[in-house]
Amino acid sequence: MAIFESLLNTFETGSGFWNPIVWLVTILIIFLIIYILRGFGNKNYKINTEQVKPFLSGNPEYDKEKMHIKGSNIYWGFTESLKWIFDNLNKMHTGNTSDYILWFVVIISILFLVVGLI
Amino acid sequence: MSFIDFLLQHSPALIVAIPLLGAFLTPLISKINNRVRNVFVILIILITTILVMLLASDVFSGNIHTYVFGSQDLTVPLVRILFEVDAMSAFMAIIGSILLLVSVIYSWSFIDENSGLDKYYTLVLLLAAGMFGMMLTGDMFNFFVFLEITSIASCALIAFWTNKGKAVEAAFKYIVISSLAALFILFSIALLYGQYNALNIAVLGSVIQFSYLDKIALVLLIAALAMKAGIVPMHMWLPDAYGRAPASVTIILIGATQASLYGVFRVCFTLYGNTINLSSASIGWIIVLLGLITMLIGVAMALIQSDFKRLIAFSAVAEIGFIFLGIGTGLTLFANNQMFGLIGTTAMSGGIFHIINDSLDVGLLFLVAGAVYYATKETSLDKMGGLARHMKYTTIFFIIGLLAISGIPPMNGFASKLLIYESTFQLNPILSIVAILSSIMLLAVFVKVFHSAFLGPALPKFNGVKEVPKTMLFAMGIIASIIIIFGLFPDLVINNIVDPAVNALINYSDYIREVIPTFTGGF
Amino acid sequence: MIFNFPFIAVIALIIIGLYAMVFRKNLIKMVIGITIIQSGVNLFLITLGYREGSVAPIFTSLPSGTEIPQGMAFPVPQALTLTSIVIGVAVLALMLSLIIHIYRHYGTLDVRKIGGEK
Amino acid sequence: MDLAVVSQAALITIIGAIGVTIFGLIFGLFYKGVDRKLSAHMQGRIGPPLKQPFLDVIKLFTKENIVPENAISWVFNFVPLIGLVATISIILYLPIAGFDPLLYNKGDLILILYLLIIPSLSMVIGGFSSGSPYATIGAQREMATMIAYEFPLAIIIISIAWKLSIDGVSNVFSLSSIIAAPIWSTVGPLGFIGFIILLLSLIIVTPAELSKIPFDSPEAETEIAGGLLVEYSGRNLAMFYLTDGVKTIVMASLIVALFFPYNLSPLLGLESYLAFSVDIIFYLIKILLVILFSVTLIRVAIARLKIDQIVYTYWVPITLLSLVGLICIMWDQTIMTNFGLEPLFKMIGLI
Repeated sequence: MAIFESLLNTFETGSGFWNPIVWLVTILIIFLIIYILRGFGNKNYKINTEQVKPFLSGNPEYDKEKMHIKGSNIYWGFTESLKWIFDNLNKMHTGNTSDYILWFVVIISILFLVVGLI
Repeated sequence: MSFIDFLLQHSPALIVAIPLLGAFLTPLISKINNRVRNVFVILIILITTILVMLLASDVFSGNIHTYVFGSQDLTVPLVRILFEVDAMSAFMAIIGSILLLVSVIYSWSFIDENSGLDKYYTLVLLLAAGMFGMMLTGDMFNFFVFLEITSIASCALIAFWTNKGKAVEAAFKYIVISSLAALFILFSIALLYGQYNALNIAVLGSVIQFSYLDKIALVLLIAALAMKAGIVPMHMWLPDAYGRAPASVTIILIGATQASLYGVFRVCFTLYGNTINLSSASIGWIIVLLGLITMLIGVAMALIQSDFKRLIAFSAVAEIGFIFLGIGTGLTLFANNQMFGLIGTTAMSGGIFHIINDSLDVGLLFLVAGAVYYATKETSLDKMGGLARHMKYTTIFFIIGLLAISGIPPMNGFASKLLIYESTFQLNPILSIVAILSSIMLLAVFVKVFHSAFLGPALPKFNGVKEVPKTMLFAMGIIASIIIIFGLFPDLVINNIVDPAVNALINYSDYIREVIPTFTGGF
Repeated sequence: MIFNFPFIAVIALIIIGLYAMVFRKNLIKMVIGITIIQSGVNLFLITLGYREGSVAPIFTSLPSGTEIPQGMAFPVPQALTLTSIVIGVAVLALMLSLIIHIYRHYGTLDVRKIGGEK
Repeated sequence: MDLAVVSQAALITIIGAIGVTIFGLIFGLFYKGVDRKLSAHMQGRIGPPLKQPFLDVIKLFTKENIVPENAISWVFNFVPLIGLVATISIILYLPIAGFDPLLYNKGDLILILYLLIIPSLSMVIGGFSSGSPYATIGAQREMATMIAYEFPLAIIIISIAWKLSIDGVSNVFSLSSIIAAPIWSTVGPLGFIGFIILLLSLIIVTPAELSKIPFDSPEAETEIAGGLLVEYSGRNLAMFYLTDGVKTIVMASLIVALFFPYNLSPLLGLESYLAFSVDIIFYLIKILLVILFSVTLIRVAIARLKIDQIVYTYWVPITLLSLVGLICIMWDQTIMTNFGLEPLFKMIGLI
């Protein structure tokens, strides 16, 4: 029993709580209710008809390769509005070994400054 | 004395010696048969893992183990090497052993079609020996030697696919950075040795003065070890190396990186423990700030990557930022007893808990990336798509990794991040805000991967793709189940594994007193 | 003053090595830079163990009349240096072999041209 | 901890979970109806009847549940459920109608912050998994919006917790301590301004959290035809529809709990059942007001922003605004407690 009790313990951080087991139990109950509710819905559709084609506002469907939006194009809006940050970051990552060492020297000098040696 | 006690007594030596011996036996064994060799390597790592667990369970109950190589007469100085295992070392060794075990199981199929596998396994075992040595040793010079062993073995493993130019290039960058860092570490060891005529961490810790030369040594040690741990802006070797190594090697490299991280904390808390009141505020804030920029830049760079493994590598950098933030907060408040009791210990247990969570989450994701590479021979996210149709189990493991790394409840990442958020905000609210933001951006990073690799229409070129072999799924399953267990029972993990490690870091005087019983500093 | 010369040499060697690693664009020259730093660190270790007017700490072939611990140079740094040299040779061999591979793949040894990974 | 206590706690949890589900679904749809009615009146239309959202759900349940051929069917069908379930589970951690949260010592504000991500995340993954370019564009916009508004949201939550921790409240992230020690009670004038600014930012964050105009570019009917929901139909779409309703209540309750945790019954001196009913009605009115200001008014008044404008809005003006709020609160502590109001006025030169 003692082991079971310790499994149910709430995880306390000193400013908050988190009890995964209780959350899991409630999630399961709610899931069950919603699942039953969802079961009342209509579950049929017509396979292999026009229905299952993607909706493209009436445009023809291209081949699958072109229909898949590639990884580099994701988050366009985000990278666009913070372009200056990402441009500078790209400039920082040169892939040049000398620069890697230069950064190391820079950090050492900053640390020297902070610790009060220079 | 029973056999278990005998094993326990000699385990610090055996944990390093067994992989080392195994490494040199592997080329011989592989003359027999490939299958026998694989079984042999898995067996070696399994025995080591069992020994680590045995040692750790004893260390967590409050004992510090020392193991003396050389003269047992402690009055004669400098004619011995000491292994000293406290809870922090044992904690790190557990992480290392889990990663190694998973890696060798995964390698069985993953690396199978390559040639030169006897050398591969030899290097893996050498890397294991070096890694465990770094974690268990109590001697500064010994630490340097094991660091170099780890670097050399990792470098050779990163360049394992020598037919790819980028892998060789990444290995070259890695070895240049590592040897430079190691030389600076050696230089600072020499600085300490010249002043105190000692190499043992505990002995040095008992007499250290924080003089001018000590400050130089501290700065060089922290900078060099932070570079080995991949702290921004000295992280740039890490995505190259992680991204180009085979996935089964990358997961061990995580362990090697964590060993350097362990070095940073050992230096800050134990080696300079006696002068921690002088150093804690400045060094602590440096570590916190480095952690912050590590998180932000790591995650921002991850967002714009298009190579699967490189992307995960950048998020691994970001995760290390969380660890630095947590432990740096603890270090900053170390001199302030009241605040430290209130939030410092929480922040530190968050940081230390995150070490194990980070290595599991990132490790799982790297294994998934390796599985995708194994099945499709693609690493660029721009060329993938629709793989969830063909690789259902891999997709599920990826989802677990995605949720865990971005700290969505109820995965393990959430528990440690909760500890970090709910303690660092009292030092300064900005710290928690940046941490929450980076965590959300990590989610965005991996949702992008989820879409571009696994979701989307069925691409004709991947029609023949099949699920990866069972050993690889098994290896991923081990990590995934540990992630879920840690996520569901965070309280148990904190009480039984993390808190002893935190206390070992805080009570540095215990570590010193184990070697010098007359030491009276500390609390 | 004369006894500080080795330490000045150590600092000079390390800075020359770092300079070579940051500003030389040839990979071999960068590796030479590492070797120079390594020599500096080794020199530092050896200097630490030297006592004025002492002899090499070879126990069986000491000149007659040597005071046993005080007349010898301190042996531990020499052991450390030996280890460090051995490791250095291994690292050097590894780096040079990697450079051979890099040259095969890229046809150049210019550090700016082998990078390129953003 | 004996068996009786455990079973009692389990019973409370189970009944609570069921009750919360019913409450969330019904009131979520009800407030959706109210919102539609109000916005129609603001635009000079009559608008649909209040029960329209219920009819919509019933209609969706009778429609065919199409799974497109490009979709990964198990992900496609599973995520709407997860989104709804996670959203409903948040209500368990929120103070409803002035009562302590049902699981008051089992979860905290950061948990709510993370659980609020799950419905958006499920919509994003649902959109991605449907394999349509429109849905993909919508989903990636939703994710970008999420990163954008999470920055000010984190500032708001951490500021409140920081203020409470300075006041010496224990368990500052727990919602029961937050409603027990309302933030307005201990602030000075500068802190008051700070909290007003934070409240303002939270009200601007809410429409994005709920993907409402002007921050609904993920769905943008006129441009990408419903965005991440374009391939969804039938009962799966109904799940998302319900999620939206429940999430509105959750966000409104969160704002109420953080900024207006007051009850009417202590003021009127009421007791027992009368007090409960007054509190419940007062709570429903508070929610209505929050929805009116943060959802209805904003969505009627402002046109849709582009996605890069959304990100810019949240990361630059709103974040700076919330940071100003945070700085006000922090200065409130140092300046007001160390110097008081009078020296401050002297310092400025008023006296």
